[in-house]
Amino acid sequence: MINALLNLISESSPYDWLSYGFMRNALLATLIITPLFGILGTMAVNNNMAFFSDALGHSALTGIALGVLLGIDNEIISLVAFGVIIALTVTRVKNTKTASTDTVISVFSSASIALGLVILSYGGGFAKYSAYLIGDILSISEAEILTLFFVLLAVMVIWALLYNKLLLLSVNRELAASRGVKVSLVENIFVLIVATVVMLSIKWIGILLINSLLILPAAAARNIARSSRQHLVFSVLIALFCGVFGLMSSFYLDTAAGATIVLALAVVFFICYLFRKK
Amino acid sequence: MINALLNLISESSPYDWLSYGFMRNALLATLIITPLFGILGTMAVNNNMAFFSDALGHSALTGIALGVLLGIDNEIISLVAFGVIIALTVTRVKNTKTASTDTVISVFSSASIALGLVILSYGGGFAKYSAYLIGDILSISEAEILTLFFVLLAVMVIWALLYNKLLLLSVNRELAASRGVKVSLVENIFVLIVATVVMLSIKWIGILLINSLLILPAAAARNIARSSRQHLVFSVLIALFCGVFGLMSSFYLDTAAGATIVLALAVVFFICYLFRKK
Amino acid sequence: MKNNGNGCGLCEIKVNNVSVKRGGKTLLNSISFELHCGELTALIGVNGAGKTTLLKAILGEIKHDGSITFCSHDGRSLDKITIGYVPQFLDFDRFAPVSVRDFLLSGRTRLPVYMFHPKKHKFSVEESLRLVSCEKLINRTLGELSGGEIQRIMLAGALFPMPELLILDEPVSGVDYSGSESFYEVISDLKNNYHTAIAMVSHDLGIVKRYADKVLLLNKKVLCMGNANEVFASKEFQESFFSGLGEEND
Amino acid sequence: MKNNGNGCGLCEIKVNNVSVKRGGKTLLNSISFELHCGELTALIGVNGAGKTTLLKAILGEIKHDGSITFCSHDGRSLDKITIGYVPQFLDFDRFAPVSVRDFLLSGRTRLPVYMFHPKKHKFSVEESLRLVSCEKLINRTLGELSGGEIQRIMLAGALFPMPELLILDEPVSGVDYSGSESFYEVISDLKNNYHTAIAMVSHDLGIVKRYADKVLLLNKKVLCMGNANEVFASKEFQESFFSGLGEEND
Amino acid sequence: TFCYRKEDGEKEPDKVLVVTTFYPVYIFTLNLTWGIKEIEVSNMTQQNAGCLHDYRLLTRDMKLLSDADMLVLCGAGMESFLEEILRQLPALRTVDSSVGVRLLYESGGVSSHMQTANSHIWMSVKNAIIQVDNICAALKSLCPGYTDELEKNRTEYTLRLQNLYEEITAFSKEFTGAPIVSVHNAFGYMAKELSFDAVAQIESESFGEPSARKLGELSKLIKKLGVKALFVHPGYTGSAAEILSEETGIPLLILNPITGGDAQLTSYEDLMRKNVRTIAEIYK
Ligand SMILES: Nc1ncnc2c1ncn2[C@@H]1O[C@H](COP(=O)(O)OP(=O)(O)OP(=O)(O)O)[C@@H](O)[C@H]1O
Ligand SMILES: Nc1ncnc2c1ncn2[C@@H]1O[C@H](COP(=O)(O)OP(=O)(O)OP(=O)(O)O)[C@@H](O)[C@H]1O
Ligand SMILES: [Mg+2]
Ligand SMILES: [Mg+2]
Ligand SMILES: [Zn+2]
Repeated sequence: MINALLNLISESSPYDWLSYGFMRNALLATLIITPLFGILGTMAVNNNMAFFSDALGHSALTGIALGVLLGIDNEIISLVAFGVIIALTVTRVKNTKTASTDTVISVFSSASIALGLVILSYGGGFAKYSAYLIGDILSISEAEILTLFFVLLAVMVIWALLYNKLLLLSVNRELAASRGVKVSLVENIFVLIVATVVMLSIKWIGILLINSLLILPAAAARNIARSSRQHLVFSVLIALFCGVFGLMSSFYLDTAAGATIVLALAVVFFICYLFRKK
Repeated sequence: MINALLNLISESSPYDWLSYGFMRNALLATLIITPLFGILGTMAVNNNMAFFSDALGHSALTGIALGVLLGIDNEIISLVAFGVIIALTVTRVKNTKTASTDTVISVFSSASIALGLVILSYGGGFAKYSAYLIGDILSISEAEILTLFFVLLAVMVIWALLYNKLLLLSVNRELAASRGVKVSLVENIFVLIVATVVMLSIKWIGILLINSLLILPAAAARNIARSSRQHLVFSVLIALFCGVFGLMSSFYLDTAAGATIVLALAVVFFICYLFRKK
Repeated sequence: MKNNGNGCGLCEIKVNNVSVKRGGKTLLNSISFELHCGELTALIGVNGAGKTTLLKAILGEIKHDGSITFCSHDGRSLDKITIGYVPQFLDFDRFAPVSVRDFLLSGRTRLPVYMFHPKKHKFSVEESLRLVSCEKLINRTLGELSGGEIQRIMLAGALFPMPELLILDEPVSGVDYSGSESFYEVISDLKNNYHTAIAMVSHDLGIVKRYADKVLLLNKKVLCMGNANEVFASKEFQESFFSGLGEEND
Repeated sequence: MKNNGNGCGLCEIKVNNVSVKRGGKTLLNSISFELHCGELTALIGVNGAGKTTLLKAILGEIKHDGSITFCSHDGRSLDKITIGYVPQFLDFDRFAPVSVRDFLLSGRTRLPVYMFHPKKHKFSVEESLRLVSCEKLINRTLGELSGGEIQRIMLAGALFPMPELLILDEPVSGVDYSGSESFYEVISDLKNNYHTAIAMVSHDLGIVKRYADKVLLLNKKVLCMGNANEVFASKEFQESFFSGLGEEND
Repeated sequence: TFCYRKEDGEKEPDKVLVVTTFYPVYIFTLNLTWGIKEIEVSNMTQQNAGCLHDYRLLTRDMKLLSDADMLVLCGAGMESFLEEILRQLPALRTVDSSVGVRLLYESGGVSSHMQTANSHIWMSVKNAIIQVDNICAALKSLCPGYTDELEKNRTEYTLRLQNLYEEITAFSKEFTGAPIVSVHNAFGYMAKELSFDAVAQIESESFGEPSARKLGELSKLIKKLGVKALFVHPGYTGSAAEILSEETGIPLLILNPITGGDAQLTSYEDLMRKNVRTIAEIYK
C-alpha cells in the first residue's frame, strides 16, 4: 500500500494513466455514468428506495436464469425486461400500503433471487452471474459509451419534465395527488428509468456496487444540502469527482476501479456526515 | 420438473427423504434456524431494517477480507466481529437522524463492500467469499446444530426480557424513552443478536438468501396479523412450515435447499398478501 | 390577494350515496350531500366518525361505492378541478433536503425547482408565505419546522394555484391564535371573492359557528345537515357531543 | 380512578438556564423556571416559539446547555421519575401489526405482550381505555385509528403507570369536544388527587385560562410568567398573539 | 462378489457405486473400469458444471455421496467445498488422485504464505498418468476381485496417454520458450508441459478482474515480448482478455480446460489434441 502510494508520487506523471485506450474509455464512461447515477440517486433516497437498485441487481440473477431458460441470447434484453417487471411490480405492491417500502423491496429481492437460484440449480450458469457480481468499467467499448451518453441525455430531459412532480410525490403522495400530479404514472416512469439505467450499466459496475453508486452521492449530498437544488448539484458533483478520482487512484494504487470509486464516495459521505448541519 | 413431480408422487414414500443422515441433520437445523429467524424478523421489519441483514451479509465480504489481512484463521470470528461492529455503527449513525434508516444501512453496506473488494484485490480470498454467497444447509454438522440450539434458547430468553421494550421502541423511539426504556441499550442488544445470528448461520444459508429468511416470514405474517402476538406466532409458523416443506421439496425436486425454502416463503408471502386485511 | 384570473368554473360537488368499507368494517354508509362554490361546509363529528375518510374519498384517494361528481355552472360535469388540500397529518421524510421554497415552487410551476426561477415565481412564493405570516421560513427545510409552522406552510401551498375546491382537514390544529385568526380571514376572502368551494373539518365548534355556511354532522352516515344553528340545536348533535363517544358498530 | 399507590415522590422540576442550539440557530435561550407537583403549567407561545423543543429538553431527548433537575420533597434530587408523555405528532409505522392492547400493555408490564396476560393487566388496559372513552378500539391496530383516536390512545398510555410528571404537547388537538372535556377532567383529578406535575402546551387560550395554575409565555426565551390573568394582561402577551408572528432572529 | 460394498442406500444391489467429482477424473475412471459390469461409475457434477471452485452441493449430490462406495477426487484443492461434508461421511472411501503430482503454486497476494496450489493438474498429460495410477490403486483395493481387469485397463490407457504425451511434446518443440499469457490458471500445467514461457497470467481464479494498472503493465509486456495470443477458456465471462486484446491487437485463443464434454473413453485425449492444434495455428 505504502509502496503503491510512493509509486504514485514519484514514478508517474499525472496524465500517464490516460495513455491507455481502455483507461480513456473508462474515464469517458465514468463522466457519463456518475452524473446519471447522481441525478437518479437523489430521488431514490428521497423515496426510501435506498435498496431498490440492490434488489434490481440481485434480480439480475433471475433475469439471467430466465434468459437462459427461454433461450434468449442477448443477456441485456433479459436483464432489462426482468428489471422492468420487478420495478413495476414493486411499485404496485408498495402502493397498496401493506408494508413499508423497504420491506416490499426486500420481499421482491428475496423472491427473485430464490427463483433465480432454483432455475440455475437446474441449468448451471451461475458463472455468468458471478461475472456480473463485480463488473468491470475498463471493458466498456466506444459504442456502449455512446449509448450511455444518449441515455444520459434522455434522462436529463425526462428529469426536467418530471422533477417537480417527483419532488411533491416524495414529500407526500396524497398531497401530490391532490395537486393534480398523476402519481402512479410519475412513479412508474421513475422506477422504469432507474431499472433501465441500472440494468444497462450493471455489466460495468457490478451487482455488488451498483447500489452504492446510486445511493452514496445522494446520501452524502443530503448531509450538507439545504434545498433540492443543492441536493441535486452536490450529488452530481460528488459523484463526478469521486468517479474520476477513484478511477485515477485505482490505476496508481493497483486496485479494482469500481470498488475504489465507491470507496472514495464512502469517504466523502463520512466527511459530509461530520460536517452536516446539526 | 414434471418428471420430478411425478417421481415425488409415485415412487417415494413420504419419509424416504429422512433416510439420509445429512437430510436429518438439515431438518434439525431447519427446525432451529427458521423459528430463530422468524422471531428476529418481526422486529427487523417493524424497525425498517428490512435490509439490515442484507448489509450484514454483504459486509461478510469485508469481514473475510479483513480476517485474511489480519491473519485470523477462524472465519467465524472475523465474520461475527465485523458484523457486530457494523451493526453498532449503523445503529449509532441512524440515531443521529440525518437520513432514513434504509439510507444509513445502504451507506454502510456500500462502504463495507467497497472496502472488502479493495482489500481483496490485494489479497485474494474472493473464492472464500463466493463460497458464502450460496450457503449449504446440507453441510451442517451435529455439533453446529447443538450450538445453534443454544443460540435459539438464548435468543428466546432475551426476547422475553426485551420484547415489550422493543415493541414500544418500534412504535416510537421518543415515546419509548419517555416511558423509561433505555432505548440505545435495547436497540444495541437487538442489533447485536441479529448480527450474531446472521453471521453464525451465513455459512449454511448464504449471503444471497439470508435476508430473505429473516424478512419474508415476518413480512408475510404482517399481512394477516392483527396484533403483535399474531405477528410473532404466524411468523414463526410460516418460517417453520416453509423451512420443512422447502427442504423436503428440494430433496424430491432436486433443487438447492436454501433457495427452495425461500421460494416457498415467497409463495406464502404472496398468498398472505392476497388474503391481507384490506 | 391578487386575482389570478382563475375565476370560478366549478359550481358544485355532488356526493351521491358514497360508502366506504375497510377490513370488513363500514366506515361510511351511503353519504349524500353537495358542496357549493362560495360556501364553507363544515364537517363535524366525533373522533372516528369518518370525516377524514370522506374527504379522502372526495380526493379520490380511497376506493368507494357511489359517485362523486364535479359540476360546472352550466351543468356539465368536470373531469379535473384544481384542489387545494391540507391534510390532518403530514407524513413526510423529515431528513429530506426540501426547503419551504422548493415545496411551494414545485406545486405551482413546471419549471424544475433546481433551475433558476423568474421573479414572477419568487413573488408568488413570497406572497403565499406572507398570507400565513411565514416569510422568514422560506429557506428552512421542511423537517426543521415546528408543528404549527408546517401547518401554515401547507395552507400556503393549498392556496395557490387558486383552488376551485379547498379541502381542509383540521387546518389550524396546532396553529397559534393569531395564525388561525388570519387564516380564517383568508378563507373568508377566498370564499367571497373567488367563489371557492370549501370543505373543512374542525372540532372547534365556536369556529364552525362563526364561519360555516353549512354544517354536516357525521357519524358513519349523515346525522344532520343544515346551517350551524339548526345543526347545533338538533338532537343528534347533543347526543354526539354531550353523551360520550358515539356508538361504534364493530 | 384507583389509587395505584404511586403517591407523589416528586416535588418539583427545576429548569435552570436551559439553552438549545440547532444548525447554528438558537432555539431556546437560557430558560429558567420550575414545574411544581400538583400544578398544571401551561406553555404558550406563537408557532415556532420553542415549546416542543423545551418539552423535549425536559424529556432528555435533545442536547441542551444548562441543567434540568428533578427534586423530591426532602430536597434530594431524583435520578429517574415516571413520566407520561403525549407528543405533538406521533410518527409511526402505520402498517405495523401492533394493536391498541399491545401498545398499552407494552408500556405497563414486563410480561411479554405475546404471552397470555393475567386478568389484572386486562383490567388495567380496559380501565385506561374507559378513561378516554375508547373501549371499543382495544383490538384495532394503531394504523387503523383516526387522528383523534390516536391522540386518545396516547393519553391513555401516558396515564399509566401513574406518572409523576405529565408532559402534554397539544394533547387534545384533533380530539373532539366531549373527548377534550373529559380529558381535562381526568387531568384535574390527577393534579388534585395524585399531585402530578403537569406541563402542557396548548394554543387554546380559553382552556389555558380555565385549567392552568401557572402560565409560561415563551418565544425563544421566557417572555412572561405567572398565573393566567397576569400573563394574559401583559404587554408581551398582546405583542405575541395580536400583532402577527413573533419576531424571528435567524 | 468381488468388491467391498456398503449395505444401505438405493443403488442396484449387485453393483458398487464409484462416484467421481467431475469430468476429467470421470473419464479416467471410466477408462479404468471399462468392461467391469459390477462397478458403476457416476459423475457427481453435471458435465457442464465446469471447474468446481464455485460449486455448491445439491441434494442429489448428497444422495449420490451417501450411496457411494468410493469417491474419486481430483485433489489439489479442487474439491475444497467437500471437506466438511466428507467429515460427515466417515464410512465413504475416498481417493485423492493428485497424490504424487508436483504442484504449481501461485501466490495469493497480501502475504506470501498464502500460496495456493493450482488445482488444474489434469491439464498435464504426465499428471494425468499419475492420477490414473492413483485411481487404479484405489479401485483395486475396493474391488480386489477385479485386480487383473483393472490392471489391464490401466496399462492400455496409460499407453494411450503416453503416446499422447510424446505426440504433443514433439510438436511443441517448434515453439519452446515462446512467451504466452493466459487468462485462466487452468493452462498452467499445460504451458509447462509444452515448455511455453508463461510470462503472465491475467486472472487468478481467486478474484474478479485485474486492476487497470496491471492491465496497463501487461499490455506493455505483451507488446514488448511479442506475445502472439491470449489463452482463454470457452465460456470465459471476464473482460480482461478482451480489454488486452483490444489494447494490443493480439487474438484470443480459446482452449478447452477439459472440465466438461462427452463421456467418451477418448474424450480426454481428443480435447487435448484439439487444444494443441489450436495453439499450432497461431504459433506456426
Ligand atoms: N432541526 C432543526 N433545525 C433548525 N431549526 C429547527 C429544527 N427543529 C425545529 N427548529 C425550529 O425551532 C423552532 C422551535 O420549534 P418548536 O417545535 O419547539 O416550536 P413550537 O413552539 O413547538 O411550535 P408549534 O406551536 O408550531 O408546535 C421553530 O422555529 C422551528 O422551525
Ligand atoms: N385502514 C383502516 N381499517 C379499519 N378501520 C379504519 C382504517 N382507517 C381508519 N379506520 C377507522 O375508520 C374510522 C373513521 O376514521 P377517520 O380518520 O375518517 O375519522 P375522523 O372522523 O377523521 O376522526 P378524527 O376526528 O379523529 O380525525 C375510525 O374509527 C378509524 O378507526
Ligand atoms: Mg380525521
Ligand atoms: Mg410544538
Ligand atoms: Zn478452474
